Amino acid sequence: MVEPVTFVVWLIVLPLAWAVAAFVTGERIGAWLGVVGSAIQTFLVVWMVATWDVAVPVIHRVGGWGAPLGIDLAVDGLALAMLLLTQVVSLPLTIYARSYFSEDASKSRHFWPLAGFLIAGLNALFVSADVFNIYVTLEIVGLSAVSLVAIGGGRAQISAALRYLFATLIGSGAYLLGVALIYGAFGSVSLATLIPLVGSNPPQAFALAGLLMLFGLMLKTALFPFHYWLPPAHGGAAAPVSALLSALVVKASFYLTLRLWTELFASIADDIAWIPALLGAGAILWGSWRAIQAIRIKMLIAYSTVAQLGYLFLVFPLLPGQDAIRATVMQACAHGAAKAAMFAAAGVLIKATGQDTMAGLAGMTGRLPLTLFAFGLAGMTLMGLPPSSGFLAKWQLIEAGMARDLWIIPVVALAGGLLTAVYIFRILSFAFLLSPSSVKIATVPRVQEWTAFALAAGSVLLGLRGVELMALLPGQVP
Amino acid sequence: MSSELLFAVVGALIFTLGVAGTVLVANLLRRILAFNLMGSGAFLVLVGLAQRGGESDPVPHAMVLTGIVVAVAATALALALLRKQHEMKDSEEELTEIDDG
Amino acid sequence: MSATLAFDLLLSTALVWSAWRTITANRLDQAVVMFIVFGLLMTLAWCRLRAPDIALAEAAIGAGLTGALLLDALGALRKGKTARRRQ
Amino acid sequence: MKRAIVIAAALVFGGLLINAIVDLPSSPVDLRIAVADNMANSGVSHPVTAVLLNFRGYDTLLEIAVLLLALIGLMAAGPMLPPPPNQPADALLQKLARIATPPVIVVGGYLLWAGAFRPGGAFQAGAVLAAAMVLLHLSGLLSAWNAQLLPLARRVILVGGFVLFLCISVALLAAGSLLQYPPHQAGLLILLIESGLTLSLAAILAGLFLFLSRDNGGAP
Repeated sequence: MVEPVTFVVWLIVLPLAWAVAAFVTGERIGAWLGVVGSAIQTFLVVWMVATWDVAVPVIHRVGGWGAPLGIDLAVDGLALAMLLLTQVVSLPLTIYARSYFSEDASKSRHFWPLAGFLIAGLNALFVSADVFNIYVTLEIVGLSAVSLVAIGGGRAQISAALRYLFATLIGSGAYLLGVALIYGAFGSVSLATLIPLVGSNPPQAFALAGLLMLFGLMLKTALFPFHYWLPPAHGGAAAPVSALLSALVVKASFYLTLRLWTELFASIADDIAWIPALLGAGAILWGSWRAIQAIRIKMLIAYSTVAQLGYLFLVFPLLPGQDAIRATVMQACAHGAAKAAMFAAAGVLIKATGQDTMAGLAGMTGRLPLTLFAFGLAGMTLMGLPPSSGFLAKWQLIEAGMARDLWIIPVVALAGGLLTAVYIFRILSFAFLLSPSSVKIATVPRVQEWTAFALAAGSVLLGLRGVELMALLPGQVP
Repeated sequence: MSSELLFAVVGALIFTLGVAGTVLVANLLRRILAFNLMGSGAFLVLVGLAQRGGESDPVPHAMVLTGIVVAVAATALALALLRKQHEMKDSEEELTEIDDG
Repeated sequence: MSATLAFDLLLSTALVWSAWRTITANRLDQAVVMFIVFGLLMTLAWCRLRAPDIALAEAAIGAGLTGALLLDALGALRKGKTARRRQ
Repeated sequence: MKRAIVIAAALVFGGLLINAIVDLPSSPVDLRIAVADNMANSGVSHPVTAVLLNFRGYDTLLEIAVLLLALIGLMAAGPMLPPPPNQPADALLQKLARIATPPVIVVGGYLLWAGAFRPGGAFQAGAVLAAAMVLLHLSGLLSAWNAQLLPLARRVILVGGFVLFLCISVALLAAGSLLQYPPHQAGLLILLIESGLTLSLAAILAGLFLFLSRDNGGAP
């Protein structure tokens, strides 16, 4: 009998396998391999969640050696929640992408292998319990994400990919030096070995390593003011790529920030927790402001990502409180599903109208009602309206802030919600405008509309089933 | 100071030079060089620090081998993007020249 | 003992100098050449750190292949420029 | 202004970093002991190879994935012009390449075989073979590769080593963990993996050059 725990190995091996198979067989078979592979991965992760009854992390010792000599994979509730998010979002996106790229063989030829490597890298990153192995997974994620931005081949995409590449390389360079200092200080790179060794008075090199690694990860997460690379990359890439990047890739480095902050660097993190919170507040205000001013649809969504990432960092002064972790994980999942839906819907709208501008949306409510409805549902999640998962996330965030008398958190969260409402209603108001009936729109396959709708509906319905998701995480369920 | 520690310090200097370079240098090819300096500096810190007692340690050696391969992969990708950008800039300028003519 | 220390100090100085020149050299081709020199000096440093595996990889990949890629890119970038100037 | 701030910040950072390095007390864990204790079960006698392909073999598996995906990214984004027809370079270079190639292949094979008990292994061997391919290309004897038209056989060679590594890792899952070699077969399996990797690494590393190269040897 195969233990559900070894499923985690398959979550890494399967996407690697379909990535190389797609490279060898070409785009037509590759697309099917991607969809079927993602479906199996989703099935595996749902099974893992359903049979999850363990309060302590489950360890898989690669090579059978065990840390610190070997590399351990560790699955706990937090990692499982991220695995679930990744598979559940990437399955509809692969179905969407198969249709989206169907006319353009030159793009999809490279999309499928790169998407497979990206998903494998994400899954490997979530379960890695070794700081050097995490570096390798970060490079898989970073380089495949950059390559995915570049597959469009347009001049703006190449420039955006280059800018993104330099950001991600500086981030991993800083992280790597942190790993070098940690190995020098303690002689190990295994998290399980390192955490008990840190103690109350770690050497200065360790504090420096913490700063370097957390800085590198925040740069990769595009936390304001390190967000400069994100809007052109996410706003310029092909729609399925933008969706994968905004929903999942930035969450991966955020997940690591959270994990290292609360586990490895807890002793140095307390004193500087206000920095990410302040930057997060800045991200919410600045990102929303730029989204309100945006002219292009995808730029608006990309700046919205900058803003929504800010919420993730708002809870840092409340760490390691379990309520804060729950709030931020809920926000990560809510934003992941909603943003994937939004980029997918934007892809449909842009294909239909042939232009990426708000003005081009006039009359679309009558022509593409399902897609506009999906966009509206996803917007509801981002605004935090009940009963969506975004509401649940913001509610938990506000509650956690008020429980510790940190009133600034609810104030910023509510202000951010209002600003979000402004840019969402702005884009919808364009769609409700009447258009001259002579405007022709291209037909877009229905499957793209439905997958966008499924993601949007998922982001709302997650609000109703949020308790189950939160039950994966340690601590009392509210 | 042992030779190993000396090389770790040199690594720290080279990393710092590399970071300053990636931030300050405008030319993208030069920025790729600076990024490679960052990597080499970090590798020197890793091995130098691990061996500061004087004994050779195979674990960081394996990590640096991994790191060198990752660095060349990143460099090649960066150069490909850079050359593609350059190629497109060229063809665009030709187009505008045709327009002007 | 002092001879090896003197060698290490010399090598360290050369490493930092070549890294510095890579960043600050006026011309791009000088910077690339300095970077290749830096890679070769790194190979020596790995030998001094008793890491022959890394020294081999650095010589072949770090200095060799990366150097070839850089020189090729330099040629391509320059070719584009002269082509433009000629028009 | 920006320049001054960055330089000042770099000076402070460099100072802190060097200070932290010089002050560091000795580390509490010493993996050298663990490596030495387990060498007998690793299947090879060279410690770096044992770490690279056995103790931390999972890192290496993922690292090949990085290399492969960078190559695919490069194919996706690289120059789109088809490579020019191959033009012979000057005769001296060609002669040199012809003379140099056979010994380089022998050196590559030696490095692969030596990795089990002394410095060397798949990476060095693959890199040396890749260098030979680049040399052949520069002398006009091997044409550049077209990313848009890549024959199936070449695609198979590029991914073959990785696929073999992945398959062996997964097959060993039956023993309990990913990549858990049975101690008696470890040496043979590692040699098998390294042989596959050498060929694929040579192709991938050369590919990083050959996909990009647009000037063939003596082309104007």
